[in-house]
Amino acid sequence: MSALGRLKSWEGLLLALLVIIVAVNIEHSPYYLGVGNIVNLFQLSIEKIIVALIMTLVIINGEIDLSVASVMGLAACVLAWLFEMGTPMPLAIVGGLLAGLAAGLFNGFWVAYVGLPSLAVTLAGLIGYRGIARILVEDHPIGNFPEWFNLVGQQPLIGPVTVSIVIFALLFVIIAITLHSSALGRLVYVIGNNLQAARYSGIRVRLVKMTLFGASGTIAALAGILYAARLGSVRGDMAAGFELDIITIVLLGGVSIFGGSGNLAGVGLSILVILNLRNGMGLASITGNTQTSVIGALLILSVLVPNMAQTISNKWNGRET
Amino acid sequence: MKKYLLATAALAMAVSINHGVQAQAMAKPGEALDMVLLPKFLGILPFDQAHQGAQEAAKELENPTPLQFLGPTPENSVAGQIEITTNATTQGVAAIMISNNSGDQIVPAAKAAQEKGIAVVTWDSPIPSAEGEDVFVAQVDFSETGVVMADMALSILGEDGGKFAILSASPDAANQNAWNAAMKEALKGEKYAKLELLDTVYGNDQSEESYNQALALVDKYPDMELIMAPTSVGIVAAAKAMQDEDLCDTVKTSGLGVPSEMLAYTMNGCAPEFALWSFVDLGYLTYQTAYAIATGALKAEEGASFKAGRMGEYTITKDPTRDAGLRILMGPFSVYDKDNVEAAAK
Amino acid sequence: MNWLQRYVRPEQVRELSLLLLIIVAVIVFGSMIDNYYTSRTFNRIASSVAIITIVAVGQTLVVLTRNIDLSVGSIVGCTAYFTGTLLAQNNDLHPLLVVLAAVALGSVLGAINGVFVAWGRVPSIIVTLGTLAIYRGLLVDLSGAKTVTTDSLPSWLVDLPRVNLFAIGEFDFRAMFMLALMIVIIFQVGTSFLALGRRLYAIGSNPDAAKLIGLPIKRLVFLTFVLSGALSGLAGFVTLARFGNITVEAGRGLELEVVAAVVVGGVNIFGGSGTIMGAMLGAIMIGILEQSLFRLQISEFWRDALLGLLILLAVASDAVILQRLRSLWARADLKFIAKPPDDGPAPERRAPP
Amino acid sequence: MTESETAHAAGAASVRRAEDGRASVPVLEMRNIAKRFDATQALEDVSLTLYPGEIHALLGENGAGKSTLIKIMTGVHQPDRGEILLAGKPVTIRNAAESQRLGIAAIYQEPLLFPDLNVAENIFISHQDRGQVVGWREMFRDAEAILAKLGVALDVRSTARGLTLAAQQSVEIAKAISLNVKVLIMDEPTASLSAHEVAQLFKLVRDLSDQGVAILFVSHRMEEVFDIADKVTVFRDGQLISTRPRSEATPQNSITDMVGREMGLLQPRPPTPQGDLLLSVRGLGKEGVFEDVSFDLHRGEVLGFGGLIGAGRTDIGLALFGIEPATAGTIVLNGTEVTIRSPGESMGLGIAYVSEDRRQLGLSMPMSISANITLPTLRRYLNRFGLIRTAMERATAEAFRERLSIRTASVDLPVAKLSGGNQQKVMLSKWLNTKPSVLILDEPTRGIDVGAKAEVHTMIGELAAEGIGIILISSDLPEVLTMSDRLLVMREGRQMAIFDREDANQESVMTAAMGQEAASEGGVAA
Repeated sequence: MSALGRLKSWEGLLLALLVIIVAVNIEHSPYYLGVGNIVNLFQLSIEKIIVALIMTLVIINGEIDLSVASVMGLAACVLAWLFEMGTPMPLAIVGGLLAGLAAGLFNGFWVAYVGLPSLAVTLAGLIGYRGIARILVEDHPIGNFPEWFNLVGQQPLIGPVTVSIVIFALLFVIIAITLHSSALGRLVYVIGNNLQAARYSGIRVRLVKMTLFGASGTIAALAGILYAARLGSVRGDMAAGFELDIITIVLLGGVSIFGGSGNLAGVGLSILVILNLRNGMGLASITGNTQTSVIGALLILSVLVPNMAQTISNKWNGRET
Repeated sequence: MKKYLLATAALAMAVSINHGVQAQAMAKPGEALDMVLLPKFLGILPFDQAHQGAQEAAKELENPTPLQFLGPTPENSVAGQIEITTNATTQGVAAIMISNNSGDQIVPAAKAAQEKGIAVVTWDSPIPSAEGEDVFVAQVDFSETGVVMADMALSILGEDGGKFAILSASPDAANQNAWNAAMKEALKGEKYAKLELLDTVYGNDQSEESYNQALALVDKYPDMELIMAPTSVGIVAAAKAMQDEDLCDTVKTSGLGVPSEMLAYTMNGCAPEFALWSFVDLGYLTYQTAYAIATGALKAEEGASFKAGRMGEYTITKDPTRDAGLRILMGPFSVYDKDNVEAAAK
Repeated sequence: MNWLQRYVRPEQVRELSLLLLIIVAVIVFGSMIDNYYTSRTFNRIASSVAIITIVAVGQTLVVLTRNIDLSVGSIVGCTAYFTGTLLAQNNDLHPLLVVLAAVALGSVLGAINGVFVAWGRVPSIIVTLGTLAIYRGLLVDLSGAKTVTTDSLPSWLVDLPRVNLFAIGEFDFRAMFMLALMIVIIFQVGTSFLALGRRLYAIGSNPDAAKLIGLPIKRLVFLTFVLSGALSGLAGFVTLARFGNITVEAGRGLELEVVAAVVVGGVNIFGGSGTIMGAMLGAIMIGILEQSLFRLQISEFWRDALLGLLILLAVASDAVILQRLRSLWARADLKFIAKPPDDGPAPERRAPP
Repeated sequence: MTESETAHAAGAASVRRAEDGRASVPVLEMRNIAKRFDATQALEDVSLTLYPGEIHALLGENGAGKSTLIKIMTGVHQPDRGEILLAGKPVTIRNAAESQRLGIAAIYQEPLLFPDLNVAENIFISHQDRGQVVGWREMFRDAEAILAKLGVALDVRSTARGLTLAAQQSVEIAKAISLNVKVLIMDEPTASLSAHEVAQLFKLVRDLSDQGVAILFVSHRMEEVFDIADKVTVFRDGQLISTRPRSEATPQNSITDMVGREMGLLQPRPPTPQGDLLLSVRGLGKEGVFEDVSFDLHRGEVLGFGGLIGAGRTDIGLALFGIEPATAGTIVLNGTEVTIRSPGESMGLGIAYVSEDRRQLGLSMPMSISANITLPTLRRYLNRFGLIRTAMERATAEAFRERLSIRTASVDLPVAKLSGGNQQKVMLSKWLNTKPSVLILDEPTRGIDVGAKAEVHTMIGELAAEGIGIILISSDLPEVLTMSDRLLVMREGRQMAIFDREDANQESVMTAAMGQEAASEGGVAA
């Protein structure tokens, strides 16, 4: 089967899954199709899915960024800390974004210029950035942000659609175009599937990696700030543990953990599958570990079932596997 | 169903007004109310006990709709609580009972629930700003917690006093922080002049980390004589660490713990005294309160009182431990030692 | 030096640079913390790394074959809990049986991972990310939120962490630390001297070639997952003994610590290189950093930030030291050269310019 | 275990038989083998017989079916039809391990080593009979013994990572020898070996054949085939075209059989008039790798780099291209002194480097032909929003497809689908598209078939005629001799000599490359 065919079938599978989940949800809950619920469905995980978009690029590039959730927390805490010190909110937002950019570039430096594995670097970042967030807010939550800031996170902007959802949609389009039509996107793939060939083609691999980690930090910071706006208050443990959910979304989207393959359509579908599944389970009062178990099982089955199907069809056709 | 609910609520309210505010509110049993009990997370004993208590109350109140006990996973506690609250709001339940782990971050979701006419009752840990919350069912008085902990420290260390440290859960737990603050406040009193608080460390409610933190305290402060852990995970880990290092004679453990978990350490002297309230009762009272509010039998305002089944009469008061907010105070503390821990552990 | 270089390869002294770093760390912390050079510090670190080390050994085996096992924390939780429950109900079970039960349960959970990875051809990160959630979910559901309590356990188990096998002066060698050390030695020997162990390296090093020469890749990958599960099961038993009280939360988040230990220990996350010894040193390095930071007179809130930075510096300086070692070796290395006909020994490498 | 013992015993028996009378019993017989992959009939009714002690050469263009046949013999693929007889008995070979047990071993063009294992382990990795415990001392001793037999000095304790291709190949051969095989398949074993190493290898191959081992030898180097083979079989389009004894086979009739048409042998490239001085390198060096390299390159000139593999020729290319920048010396390009620190800078100066390793360093295999071709020049294909103009990209790719006759159904296909020769052409296209003034070609014809090789050679001539200065690094001595205007010979990181065309011949070059009294004529360019 060609790489292209396999990709297509992957997205086909996700689409089929999505249809099934939506159908079950409609059948099962009268609240599911409500406009409010559909908005909530996105809104409740909006920060994770924003970060999943940029994580897609990072993983296709053959790296990983485990520090995103900590960067989200860091950006929110920097913002809150600046705000508490009397900085005007817009400046505090800029401060948060810059903190994210700095954290991302710091990761990028060690990966691109020192040549350390990104898993190790961002694992350290996962611990360290959370620590910096902790230093800033210690044990007291910071809230009482200006009303407009909270509204950004909580109020609809266009019809029932919130600012965060609009930002997500915009980012989706921008990143899709970047990945699939721009020079940067091309380089992301090339480096992901053969870093040496990229180097030998005169591509500035380090620059690309720095760009991606910088973008990853900045977008994580943006997500962290949106999270702060949605919750109206900031604590040191903001977004802790989100990294696993984010990576799960990307992997379910058909992006290879070894880099070089995957696309944003798959990740988009994976986002819809996971959000609808979670929402459906939530409405059916399935929560906590059962919910995560079901998503875990889905993750395994979504790869296992096509594999098995192929094995069986190969046996059927009498070909060796 | 919502219309039906509202009508019922209106009717009930009318009835209560007719009977006069002074009359003790008494919720009418048998209403079909969809109620959600939301712990910090699933899988640990205290919340399960609260669930038992709530079930008991549900049975007494003959609510035909089964109680939903929904909780997030610990690593996803904040986002999970918000998600569950939002979904419950979508479903239009009658009441949500939250052991809040999300600080003020849950406010937008809780407010949205209130706007849909859902009764939001917090228990165990309140919403600090009290926004989006009808009333907080307080297990004990938070300033009293400080006093109780100070008293236990004094009783263990003796009249000569001594040095001790706090092993807390996470820096983000609102109730823990309130208790620690209350204890520091209490320590200012004359009576406790000889007690010296050395440090506050956090074990993040994880056994491994709490255990290591307890040992690190011992190494860092050789003259420390007591570890005060106002968390059920921390206190057990600290007691086990002292036992494993044969330090029980020199460093005692105390704080808030579950009797069945603490039995061994209290009996062997590692943790001679600790305190707790009944989580079963807390769950029971919370359910009674939420049911009364959802049916309209109780109005969430200062001075309102009602009869909470087997636990008797309670009155809503201003919460003195927060700037705003109302509470129902359950109390009291049970302090456990060698003499009563065995019975309580059963 | 030449002789040394002939018999000791840079890949084998990979651990040397880490050891060097550990010594530096100990010296630095020793100058900052009073009473640091005591048996107590040693005992603390030794017992705090026992659990991580045991799990890290299994993780190393898995990582060597170019896989990863993220479900270890959940396996530790499951085995600690279920073994605890079993023991609470049958207090007079023979200790050996208890250990066996823990190892067996761990193996079964590991085997499930292994089947999906080896025969289901599902990438290990996906399988174990899934089972990380599934095993934990099963534990929460099956346990009904009950807790295993210390007083329900037999005293031999509760006292196990205190058991000293022997002591040199004040340095205690406790049963659990020795158990971890024994596991490390067994698997270190196994991976260096058994054909089976070397084949794990072969698989991770070049999977295509491994397939071509007919190595039983599937069976070996399966085996590593079973071993990882079994060792996690053993670690679950140690967890039970150490903490006594086991909630369904036991072992949560352990996977990240273990992966950190393995990575700091120089095991290549893309398979093929690294040693069990290295993983242990990685665990010790992190243990030293954590324990020492606890004792520093710094704010509680600074700890994580410092820990993150120190881990990063450890990995970075390790990479730099290793590179130095490599170039040192390369300089004196015999350069490959076709032997000229009847010309005596291979020509000496030219003198450096 | 017992199974393999019996296999060895049987092997020994057949060897003895073979010594009695050579042509008596065929050791391996393939009868009417057919294999189809989807739409391609890879093999059609192929029958091939191997006798003990014979060296049987297999010729054919890439895609002719040689590899498929080899994969069937080694159990990687199963035939759709036909049967395999081993010492007269029909066998099924289900996997590689089984084929090894039956006494069949293969050495591939791309060595399949385990980079993290040491040399000795790599040699003995597939030995099932060495027991479960690794006896390191004895393994090192045995490995050293085998390598000594091969005449190769190699530290058996060092890991395979970082070994040169030639060294890796030696390890592969040692591995096969250690298995006591009856049939040894060598799929282009000489592709990455220099002339001297090839001679060593051939001596060894003859030794093996004297011991009764049947050798199936695949090579694109015609002169080697006729140097060593007893029998020559030619494949074309999945069919066996001819099998001739050495006495009847000639390079000419073999090539005719291969391509299905008459085709000339390698002809010296007509000298082109030299243009202006383009590149002048003086005292170039990189610490610990090579030193004091000086040469001039003119427009329209082909400067060959000869020498043994590992002599530092590729390293000079890498230094000029900025991958591993030089640490000493000067580079003067078009009269201006330049420093080159990165590939980007080098490309900006009009230098292009076509790597020796297509798979690892040259191409992005899963990406399309057009994406690979435009990779270094992507900037040219962007519109004002920074997006790639795919139509323009495709047009470029189509132009190169035409010009270099890249055989593919579409330029949108991934390069992984192309044959080696066509991949090489994509590599060339990619770098020609940068419009270089200096083109460094590192082993441009390694592992590609005769037809494609000739095309590449023609291409080199054309490019030189266009005024590009070409540095041709090649271990294929006839190639470098016929293609170059001048020839620079390296040995162990040092420049030994620069020969003018008329002074360069096999002996003079090899003498310089071996470091035995550097030829006096020629001399180093000032």
